[in-house]
Amino acid sequence: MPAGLFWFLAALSVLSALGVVVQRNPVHCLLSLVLTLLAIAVLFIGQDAVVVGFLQAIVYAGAIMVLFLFVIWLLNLPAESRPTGHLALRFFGAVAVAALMAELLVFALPARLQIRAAAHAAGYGSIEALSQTLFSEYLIAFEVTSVLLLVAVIGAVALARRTTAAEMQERGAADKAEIEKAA
Amino acid sequence: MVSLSWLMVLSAAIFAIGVAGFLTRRNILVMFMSIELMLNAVNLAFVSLGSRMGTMDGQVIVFFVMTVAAAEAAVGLAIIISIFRSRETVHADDLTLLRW
Amino acid sequence: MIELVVGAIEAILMVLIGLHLAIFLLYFERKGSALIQDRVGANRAAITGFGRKLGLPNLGIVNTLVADPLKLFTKEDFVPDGADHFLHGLAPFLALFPVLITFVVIPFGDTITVGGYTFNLQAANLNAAALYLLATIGIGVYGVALGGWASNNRWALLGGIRATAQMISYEIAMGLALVSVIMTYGTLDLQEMVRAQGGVWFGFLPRWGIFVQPLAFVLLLTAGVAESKRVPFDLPEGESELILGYMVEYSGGKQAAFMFTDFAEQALTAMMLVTFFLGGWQVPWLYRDGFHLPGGHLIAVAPLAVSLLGVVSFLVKVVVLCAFLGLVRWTLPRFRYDQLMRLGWKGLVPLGLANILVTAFIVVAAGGTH
Amino acid sequence: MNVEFAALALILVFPALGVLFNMFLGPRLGRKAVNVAGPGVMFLSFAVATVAFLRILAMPEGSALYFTLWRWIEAGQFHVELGLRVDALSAVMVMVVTGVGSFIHLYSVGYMAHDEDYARFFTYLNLFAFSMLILVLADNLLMMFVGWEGVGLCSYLLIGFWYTNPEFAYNGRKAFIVNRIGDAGFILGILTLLSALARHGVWTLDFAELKAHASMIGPSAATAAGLLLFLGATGKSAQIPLYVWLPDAMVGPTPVSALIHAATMVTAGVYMVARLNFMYMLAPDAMAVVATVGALTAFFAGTIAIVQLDIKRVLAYSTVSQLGYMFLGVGSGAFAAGVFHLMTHAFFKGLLFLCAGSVIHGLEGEQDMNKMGALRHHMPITFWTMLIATLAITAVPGFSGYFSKDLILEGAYESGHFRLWLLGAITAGITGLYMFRLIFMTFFGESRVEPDKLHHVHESPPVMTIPLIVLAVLAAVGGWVGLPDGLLWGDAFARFLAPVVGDFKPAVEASPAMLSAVATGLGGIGILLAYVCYLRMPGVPALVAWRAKGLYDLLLEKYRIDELYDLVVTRPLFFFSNQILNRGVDRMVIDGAANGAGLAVETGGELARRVETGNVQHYALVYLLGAIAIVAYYLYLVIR
Repeated sequence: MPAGLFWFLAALSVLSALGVVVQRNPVHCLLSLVLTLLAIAVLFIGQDAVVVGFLQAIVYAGAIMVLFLFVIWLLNLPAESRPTGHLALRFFGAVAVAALMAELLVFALPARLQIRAAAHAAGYGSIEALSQTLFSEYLIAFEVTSVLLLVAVIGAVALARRTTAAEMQERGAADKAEIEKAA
Repeated sequence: MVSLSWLMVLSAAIFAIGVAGFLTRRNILVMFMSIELMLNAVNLAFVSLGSRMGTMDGQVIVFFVMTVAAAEAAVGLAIIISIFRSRETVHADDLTLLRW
Repeated sequence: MIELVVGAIEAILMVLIGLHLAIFLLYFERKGSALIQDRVGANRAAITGFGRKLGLPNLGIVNTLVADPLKLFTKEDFVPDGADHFLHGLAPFLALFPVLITFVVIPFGDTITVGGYTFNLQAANLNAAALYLLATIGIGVYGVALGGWASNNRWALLGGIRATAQMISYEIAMGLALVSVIMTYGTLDLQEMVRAQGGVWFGFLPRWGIFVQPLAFVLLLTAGVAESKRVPFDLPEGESELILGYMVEYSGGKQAAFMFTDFAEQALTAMMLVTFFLGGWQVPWLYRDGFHLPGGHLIAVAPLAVSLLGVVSFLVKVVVLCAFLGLVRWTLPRFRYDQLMRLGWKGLVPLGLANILVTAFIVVAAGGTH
Repeated sequence: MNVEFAALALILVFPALGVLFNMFLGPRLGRKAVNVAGPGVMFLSFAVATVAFLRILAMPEGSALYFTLWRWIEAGQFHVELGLRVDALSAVMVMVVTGVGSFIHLYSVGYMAHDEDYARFFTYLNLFAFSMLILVLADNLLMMFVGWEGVGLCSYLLIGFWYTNPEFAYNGRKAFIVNRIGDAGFILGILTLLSALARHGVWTLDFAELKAHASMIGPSAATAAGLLLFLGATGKSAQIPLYVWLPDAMVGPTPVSALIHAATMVTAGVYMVARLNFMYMLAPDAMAVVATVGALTAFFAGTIAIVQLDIKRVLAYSTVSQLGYMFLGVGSGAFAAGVFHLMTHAFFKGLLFLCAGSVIHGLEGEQDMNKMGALRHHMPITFWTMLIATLAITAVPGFSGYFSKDLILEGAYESGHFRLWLLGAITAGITGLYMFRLIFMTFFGESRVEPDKLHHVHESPPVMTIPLIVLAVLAAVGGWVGLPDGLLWGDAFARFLAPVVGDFKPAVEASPAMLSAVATGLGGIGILLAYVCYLRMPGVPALVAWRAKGLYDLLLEKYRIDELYDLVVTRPLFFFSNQILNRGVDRMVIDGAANGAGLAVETGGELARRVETGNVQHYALVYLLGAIAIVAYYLYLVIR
């Protein structure tokens, strides 16, 4: 990928990521996050990971983030009055983050990344290549993931669905019985 | 051709930002978003290394990360909703019921 | 270098095509509806009775193509109190932009050779164009959603929520339909798909996708209409209960942008349908060297002419389809929201999955795509 | 020769089924079902036992039936099979247990007819039969011990059957605890034996193998093991010093007294000694102890029996006394005689108890002989059968007791224990005295029955009297299997057992006729005495009691053995437990440790819980620190 594009995307992603962290209004945070995701998606495509890049745009930006948006609306969240009150937390957090960053940078040093650059085979990053890998050596993981998704759906419904009045009543009755039993 | 190092640095930076966000924001939703940031930073690292090594594995893993992220978002948001229903707040330091 | 220039030109051309289609739809909105409802329709604005001097009937072309935009763009741009100014301004273009950039991957013609140069009549020849389509459409949601949210207005927010829910719901149906199509052609490249639709079966039947994937066609058609939030899926606007929904707080150019988005999406839907199912720029029985009529005899045509014929056929198909969509828009009544969702989740999605399954079986039975 | 005979398992299975049936279904299905099932299973296993017995008879002598269920314990070279074995000795025992047991079960149907808890009763009774059969069928010491404990448990359960009466429950516990003491000895005996053999690399508890390797045991080990095992026997078979529980055990239902505390369980000790004869032969000292204890027990118990007024207590002491006889027999090497007396005693003593039960039943639970008398007209069958049993126990020639007791005394004399023989002979007289005292006080003289009970004194129902008759026949003729040598078939019983318990080798010459004449004569004197004192001139006993008051009270209070134990054992034990163990060890050391631990944990928790702020972000921070540490470690790995 051309260097100029990379630097542009890098700046964009970092800035928008910062935006996620610093902005008060959840919706703005969300938009910054979407921007970051898209920038990263383009970074993927720039490295021949075309399919994954588009998937990132479709699934992440197009679906998951919309879900976030819905929740924000549903809870009708106001802009955050103040960041977390724990100054100690913020201080130590900052220190710890700096430390982590430093460590990771050491890893990122060119001297440390002695990875022999391999040429991309024809169709690298194409949907065929992805599918070949996915359905051959990662098949089990794939199936498990499908089950995971199913479970997640069920769990989400079970958690978020509003309990009906009848259920409320019988639950209350059960609690009363509990209390009486205890008493 | 951009050197791998810079990609790594970028990914590290985004990850750190995500961590910072998770540690300092009070709004659970935003903390959640910070988690997504971290995930994406890692994804970026995966794809970069994978493309450098010319293997598909990195991308496959990213694929899985996305799926898991989707599941996680669904359940996590559901939890947030039910929390909000019972506690009328999504501020992390108001949700300290599980304490001494 | 020259390819880049040409590519840019093609892109602009394509976008313009899209816009003009949108405008055509706007016109059809006015006059076509009048036709259907047995009204005269827009016929006031005429440039100093120019047409009438010539004794022509006033088709209202002027006021739809000129007066309406003029009026819209000269209206006051009003931002409600307490609205999020930045997002309120951003939203319409966030909605319009993705649609416009989507046009560039639609192939509107075969490769054409002019003066030794060979150009692919497709602005951006992405090898994962189908995914690109889905991606851009997915991003398109945000414009509407934020438009609704940023207006600081209950109706607008409701409209936005409706729109968002509807669009992501039907994106799934659309995606599934596309998956089956992709499986049939075994490629993500639209140009390839169109090429695959050349030739005939049984000597006369064009190899169009619609004959292979009729169900997918219906699915994509429905989903497309729903994506473009047109009747019978225009609940987000829902004049009767939400007074234009997410657009309620918009006026002037921004609203024009929103409306354009809808029309452009409709045009896009038409293009997609044409590309996937109606043989894109393919002309029945027309090959490189000319027409091979079912009878068997050949009418020779010059290569350049062939290419241009392709472009023309593409445009014709698209226009016809747009007209059809407009027809739909003025004939069907509006759904209720639960009906909409039920149709999307319990109707299209299962059908799409079943279609994928069947397609997969057939593809495998036919020995795979490679 | 040994033959595998799978049906042996059935002998155990039937009572086990009975237990399950009565326990789970009995209360639901009601009295009829239980009345059928309870005795039914016993008769079934009696049938199987008979088959086995007949096969034994058919086979050449010295042969045995065996059936190994499965390997129970395996530890290195040591292993124990759940094996059943029926040779001559255990055949006799099985016949006695199942046979007498069956009829007593049958009798119980009538006796418990008015009790609400019949299901529980028959559950326990079947369980007892099951355990007892394990005991006698076992082919190794450990399994025998299982049965040994099982019968102990059942005896406890049945003594305290009417547990609502605290005294009954107390007596149950007493029996149990006293037995524990003996059982401790039994276990130690087993271990001694095991270690003695293990020293020679023989790891076994199987009777056959033990017998085969008997020579390896060595006299000292044999003596130790013999004495320890005999301690167990004294517990189970109520010998000095552990006999105190048996008289108190009489508070249980009478069929229980008959079955457990007369016919079967209490004879387990005798059976054990006979079973291990080969070992006791190696330990003359142990044998002497056994014989002596037996003789003394016989004598003292007899003397106590004279003054008792409770009809069942009299029988209880007489049981103790008779058991003493048996031990005298086995102790002086006449194992066959001991087992023979065991068998006959099972017949007549079981019968005596059943008759006593019948009397008590007729008098609605009256046990005091002062409130009886002249019952022979009211309950003739009971009277006659009881008379037969009494004649048997007092060794009147021709009745079963005569033959067995003579053999024992003869054995005692001929083995050189002259004093013990004398004691036994005197006891024979005493036996006559107290038994006929019982008869006379119960069935003769003028009625002392309380008037309100008098009019509905009645003979027991057939279901009770039939067992009486059957046992009466056995009590009468049961002894004829062991006639004196030379007479008809001679001592067939001893010949039958010889392969298992060996022949009796007299050390001193004596004329059997002479000995039996002496014993019988003494018995006659005893009877005469009883006749005089309790029919002719009833004033005499009171006079004697008044004159020899000290002796009388001593007897009445059973030589104050209970008080002695209380003083020597119980009180010190209580003192030690309470002062040292409870106050000292338990409260201070153990409770202190426990509370201390709890306190430490609590305070620790108090401090540690402060970490749990409940704020996710704090946790996240710690988490992050951990991550940093891990990355740092990898960094170190990379850079190094």
